[in-house]
Amino acid sequence: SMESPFVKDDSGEKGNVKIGLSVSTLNNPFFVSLRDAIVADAEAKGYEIIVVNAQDDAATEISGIEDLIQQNVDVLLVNPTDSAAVSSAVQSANNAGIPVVTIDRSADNGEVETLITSDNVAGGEMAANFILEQLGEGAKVAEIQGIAGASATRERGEGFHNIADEQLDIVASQPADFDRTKGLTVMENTLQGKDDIQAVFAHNDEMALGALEAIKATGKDLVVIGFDGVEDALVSVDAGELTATIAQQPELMGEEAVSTVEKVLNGEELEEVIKVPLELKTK
Amino acid sequence: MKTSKLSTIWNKFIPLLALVGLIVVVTILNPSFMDPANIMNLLRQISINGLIAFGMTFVILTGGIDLSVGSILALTSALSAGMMVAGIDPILAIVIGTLLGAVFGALNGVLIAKGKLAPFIVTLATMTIFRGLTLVYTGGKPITGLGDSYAFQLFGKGYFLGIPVPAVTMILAFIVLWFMLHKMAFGRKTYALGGNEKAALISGIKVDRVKVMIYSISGMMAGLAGMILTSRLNSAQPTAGQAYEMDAIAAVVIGGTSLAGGKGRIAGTFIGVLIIGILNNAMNLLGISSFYQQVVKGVVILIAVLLDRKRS
Amino acid sequence: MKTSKLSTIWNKFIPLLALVGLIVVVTILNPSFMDPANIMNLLRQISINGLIAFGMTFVILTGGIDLSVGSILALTSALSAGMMVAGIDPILAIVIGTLLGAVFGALNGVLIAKGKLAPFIVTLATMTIFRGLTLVYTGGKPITGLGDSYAFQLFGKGYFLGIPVPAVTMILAFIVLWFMLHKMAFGRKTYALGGNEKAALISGIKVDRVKVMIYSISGMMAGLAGMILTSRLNSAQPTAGQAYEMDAIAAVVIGGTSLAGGKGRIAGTFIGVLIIGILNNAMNLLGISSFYQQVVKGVVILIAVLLDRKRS
Amino acid sequence: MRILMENIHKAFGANKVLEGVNFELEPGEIHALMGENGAGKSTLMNILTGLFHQDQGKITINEKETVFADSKEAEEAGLAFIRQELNIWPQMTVLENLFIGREKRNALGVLKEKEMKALANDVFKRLNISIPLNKEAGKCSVGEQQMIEIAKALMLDAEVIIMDEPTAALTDREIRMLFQIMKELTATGVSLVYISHRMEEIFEICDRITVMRDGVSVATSFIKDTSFDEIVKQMVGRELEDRYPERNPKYGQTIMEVKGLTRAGVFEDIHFSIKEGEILGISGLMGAGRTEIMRALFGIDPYDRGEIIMDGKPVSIKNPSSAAKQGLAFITEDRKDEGLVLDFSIRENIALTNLESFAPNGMVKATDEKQFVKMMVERLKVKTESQETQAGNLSGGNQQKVVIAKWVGTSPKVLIMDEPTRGIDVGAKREIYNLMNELTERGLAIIMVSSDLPEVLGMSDRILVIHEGKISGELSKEEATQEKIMTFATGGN
Ligand SMILES: Nc1ncnc2c1ncn2[C@@H]1O[C@H](COP(=O)(O)OP(=O)(O)OP(=O)(O)O)[C@@H](O)[C@H]1O
Ligand SMILES: Nc1ncnc2c1ncn2[C@@H]1O[C@H](COP(=O)(O)OP(=O)(O)OP(=O)(O)O)[C@@H](O)[C@H]1O
Ligand SMILES: [Mg+2]
Ligand SMILES: [Mg+2]
Repeated sequence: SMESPFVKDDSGEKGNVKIGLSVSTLNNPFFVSLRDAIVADAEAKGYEIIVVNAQDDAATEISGIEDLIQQNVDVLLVNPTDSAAVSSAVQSANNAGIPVVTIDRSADNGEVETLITSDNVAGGEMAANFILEQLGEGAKVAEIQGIAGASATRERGEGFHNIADEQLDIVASQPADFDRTKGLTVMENTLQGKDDIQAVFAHNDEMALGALEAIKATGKDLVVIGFDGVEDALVSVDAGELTATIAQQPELMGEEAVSTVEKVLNGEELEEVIKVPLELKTK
Repeated sequence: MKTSKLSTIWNKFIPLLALVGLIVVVTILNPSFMDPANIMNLLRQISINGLIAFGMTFVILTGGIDLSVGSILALTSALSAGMMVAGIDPILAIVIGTLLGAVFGALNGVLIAKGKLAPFIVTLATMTIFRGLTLVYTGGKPITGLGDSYAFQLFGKGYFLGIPVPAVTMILAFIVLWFMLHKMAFGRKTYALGGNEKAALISGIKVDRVKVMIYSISGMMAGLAGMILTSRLNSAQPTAGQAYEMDAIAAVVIGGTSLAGGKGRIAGTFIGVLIIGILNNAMNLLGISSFYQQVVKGVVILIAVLLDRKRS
Repeated sequence: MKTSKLSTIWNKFIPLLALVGLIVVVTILNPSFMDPANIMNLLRQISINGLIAFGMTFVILTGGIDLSVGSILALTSALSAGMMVAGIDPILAIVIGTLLGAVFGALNGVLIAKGKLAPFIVTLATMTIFRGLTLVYTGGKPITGLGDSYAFQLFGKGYFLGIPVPAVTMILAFIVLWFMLHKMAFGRKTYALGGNEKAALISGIKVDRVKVMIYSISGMMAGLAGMILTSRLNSAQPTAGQAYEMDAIAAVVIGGTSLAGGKGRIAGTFIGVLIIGILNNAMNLLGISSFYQQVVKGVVILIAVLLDRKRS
Repeated sequence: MRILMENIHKAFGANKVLEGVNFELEPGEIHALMGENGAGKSTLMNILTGLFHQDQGKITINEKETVFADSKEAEEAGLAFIRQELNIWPQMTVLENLFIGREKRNALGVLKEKEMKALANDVFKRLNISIPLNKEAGKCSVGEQQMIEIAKALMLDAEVIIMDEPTAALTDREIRMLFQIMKELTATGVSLVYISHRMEEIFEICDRITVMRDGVSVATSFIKDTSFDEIVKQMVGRELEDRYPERNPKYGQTIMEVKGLTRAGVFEDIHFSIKEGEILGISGLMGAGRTEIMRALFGIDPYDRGEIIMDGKPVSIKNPSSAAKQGLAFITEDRKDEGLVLDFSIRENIALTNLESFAPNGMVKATDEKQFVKMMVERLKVKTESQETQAGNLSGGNQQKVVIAKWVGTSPKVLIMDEPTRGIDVGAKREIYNLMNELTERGLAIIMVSSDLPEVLGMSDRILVIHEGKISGELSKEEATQEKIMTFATGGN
């Protein structure tokens, strides 16, 4: 059968609210900031919070969520590694009667109270548009992609290509796995192959900062755009090195997540998607 | 000579004692660990590592290693998901996917046996190749829309007599493999190969064939694990299974099997799988920060193998 | 019998021939590969894998393996960056960071030698532990604001007589290690240990001490690589160095060193490092899709070791 | 150097190996140490040279009580040990092997290659051997490897040299050379401990003998005051019949024929046939290629040309498995490396070649297996508490019996035995000879490769002599003598 004979009885003592948070990874400063924001806000509100880390692995994610369900959390905040893969875990939570809020990515199946997200596709479009503004049509750009197959890679790439395929000239597209070191070497090699590049769009700030080091070494001055708005990137933008970053606002997302928890507990109606604005940060 | 027999029996129980100790400690720290629901959780969670580790036991017993299991898992998962999307019966797709795992494993085996290459380097290369092929096949995107065949859903998420189906699958695989290893000529050959390959060859054992078989088993178990994961995730993830080889190897070694080959038991591997699974589960239950979790896990592996070492 | 001498000499050149062949093919496909600027690029890019692989050569020659190098790199990078932020002189921090690498390596060595444990499992555990400690220390975030000491910048990004400083560092390390391995008693002991550990012990070689030394060298090279990376990135990344052990091991094996120990040359490793580096660089230059890159890399590793195997 | 070992006791776990051994060594003497396999000879010498430490008892060197912390310390004190188990690094060169652990180097640890080369050349000249210094040691024959070990010990300029079965892998020519050098050494005051199972050698070269039995030293006497029979009696505790059993072979039909077997550069045009019930001895100098021929016959190594005919039908042998199917069995010269799985029990080792018969459908029938192994263990008189004893824990002779048992159990038609009694004591040897007799009486054919000339003469019905990969002569039992064999073996005729 599809039902576990051991149904969790959630008639446990009320009073202290317990939140479970599953983050996709903590190997990326953006998600670290997101976690920090959620934990800080939740604790400020007097909630207990338990965090599990999926380490970018869907199976680990499901296990972690099951472990949270086991601990009778009142609300689950899930930042999925992948929207298809997380579904069965969401369904398990549904079966246990625990409301689920997803962050950054949605779940394909199962009932979700709401999705709190920045619009990655829109962010990709913003980046392309910014390059258009700066350099005009037909500018030669390089795209540095994230981990192949990751949803952020797909969505940011999709948004970027929506505009850039028509109006820009994408001369190189290579993955650097959201990693600063790889961003550096990929950029070095790309510059070697094509020295007429005018702009670089990286799927996250880490890779953009790596690419920036490569570009600085050649003494060139290119338009470099990152994504996420992590602290390092913002500092770099202020210093006039990184041209721009499409900043997500993890603090805002965290705040939004915790207040959503409150609404869920109060039984309030929620919109299907809560969009946290992206912000183009330039000097 | 007389004491040694006693101590041999004692030794077999060291991993088991470690397991019991771990369970006691965890239960004291958080009694909800012993919840039937959590036990079922746990069993389901370990089933994937369990299957892979059982296959890996054969490989390690021959003194080899299989780093490609995670990639085989991802590739078979993608291929069978592709079949399901193309409309092939999900159960048939599961069977084919599992067999494809055996085929990929056999490829490892042939390269190792006929090419006379080190298993480490062959499976390191095929790990990269299978992962690359998975990405090429999926275009880097998850494959979804696998339909809603009840049987297929059951395979990863269902229950049989109250026990999660993946756990049942794992236990069945354990019984079959245990039997092969300890009651069949094939198992004897596996040990002989690991103990002294030259002597095994000269004794008329078809060493190459045994190797191909062994890597096929490992691949097949990875494929089977891939099928379970596909059902659990209701999709195929191109990045699935990364670094799974490490957990499997750790389980085998914690269970008392020597990396040098020739010595060890699959029952020990089961205990190793449980130890690692409980550790992961309990650290979540106890709310240990994920950064510290890594440190603890590494330390526990070290302690486990040190204890194991002491017994000889 | 007579051909054997000739073929022995010939054999030593197989990795070299593979390298030359690769260079010719790549240059034909994309002449800009031969640009002096790209060559300098390439040298800088391979320097990190080069350093790690040189240290790994010693480890593999003894029949061991070091999976923890990537984590040691990250941990030393984080610690030295922390020191710099705390105001310690960057050059001093680099020296301390490198030495800390040696200390972490020595820890591996002690566990392996005194605990009589398999290197694979020890370094698998410390890989997890060191990574966990890095994450704990950095809180999962990069460490930046390392100041702008010219010497420190030079270390990763500068040029010396037109050659990138990291490449110069790598070449110096190569010379020192080559000398240790081939001209000093320590090198002989390394080979002896890998060829026949029991006999080495009986011959009065202080096996434990040699092992600790060897893993210290490996750790130290990883630490040095970490320092270069810190300077190149102008920051310490908690996730730096993941899976670096695999590239290093591949380079060592492609260079003709046997994973069973006792046989191989550090010059071969250098060639292996170049082959892998050129492959990565060239596939980028040629714009090969990243999915296929993995497949190609795996296949090249297989071909390289198969060629190498043929020679015996 | 004067050495006195008194009342030495040593146990490994619960296994009491030495239980009160007395041994003394005077300067300039050659002192033989004899005893059955497992009597504790090697262990005693390992204790003397610091690898193990005694549980009880006293070692006095030059009137001073001494304990060496490790073997290196003993070496530095002037005790060299040529061990029974060769300490060879197969992948390193001969030169590197000669100096491992004692490289000549300067204060910084930098090697002095030239000096080492010169030293090595000197010692090789002295031993009258010509192995290229840059040859990989693994490519040397066992005999050559043994000579490397001897050279290593000589280079130490030790005052005491312990030789644990140095001649087991050597042929007559090298043995003569070795004895010559031993004589020279004693003349300069060096004393030697000589462990061997070859009685002739003891009487030829030694001054005194200590006999050990079951971990106790039973007697020490001057060679000139004792006799062959007396020593054997001290060793095995009873009288022993003749060393070689009487053979009354009854030949059946030709069971195996080999025609023109050739592998370029290794052996050429090997031609012979063997009948049921016959023992064909194969003799030759070390490195003559005898082992290589047998390996090719058994499908371990390939051959370029030639034909193997079994029972009148040409057969193709591609690997050991197909060789076994054709009724061949092969007892290799290196039982530890190629004959046994040391971690396996006696039962598992014996069953390994017979798995097909206990596991007709893949399932091992445990009772059949135990029964069969019990029978084999009894028939070959393997000394053991139980068939579950690990093979690695058996003495050399008993290990050899297990190897023989595993092949005899397959009921082969032709049994190839490569150095069947290497390193085996007189008592066990005799049992193996009896067994060979019994097997041939039942129609089995045996090809026996041996470097032990008395054994070849004592057991063979016919003798082939190999010289540099070619058959250089064939002798019937009647016409064979040591001299004739040596003439053929060295290429004369
Ligand atoms: N390291 C060890 N651990 C346990 N048992 C050992 C060890 N070394 C030797 N033995 C046992 O000690 C006994 C004596 O062995 P030893 O090698 O001294 O015999 P030996 O007289 O040299 O015999 P051989 O003539 O076969 O060489 C044997 O029973 C052997 O199994
Ligand atoms: N692994 C090897 N690689 C290359 N040459 C080898 C190898 N093993 C043996 N040889 C060479 O092959 C020749 C024949 O050796 P083989 O072992 O057959 O001699 P043998 O007559 O059996 O003498 P032994 O008494 O030493 O066993 C020798 O010249 C030897 O140096
Ligand atoms: Mg002995
Ligand atoms: Mg031989």
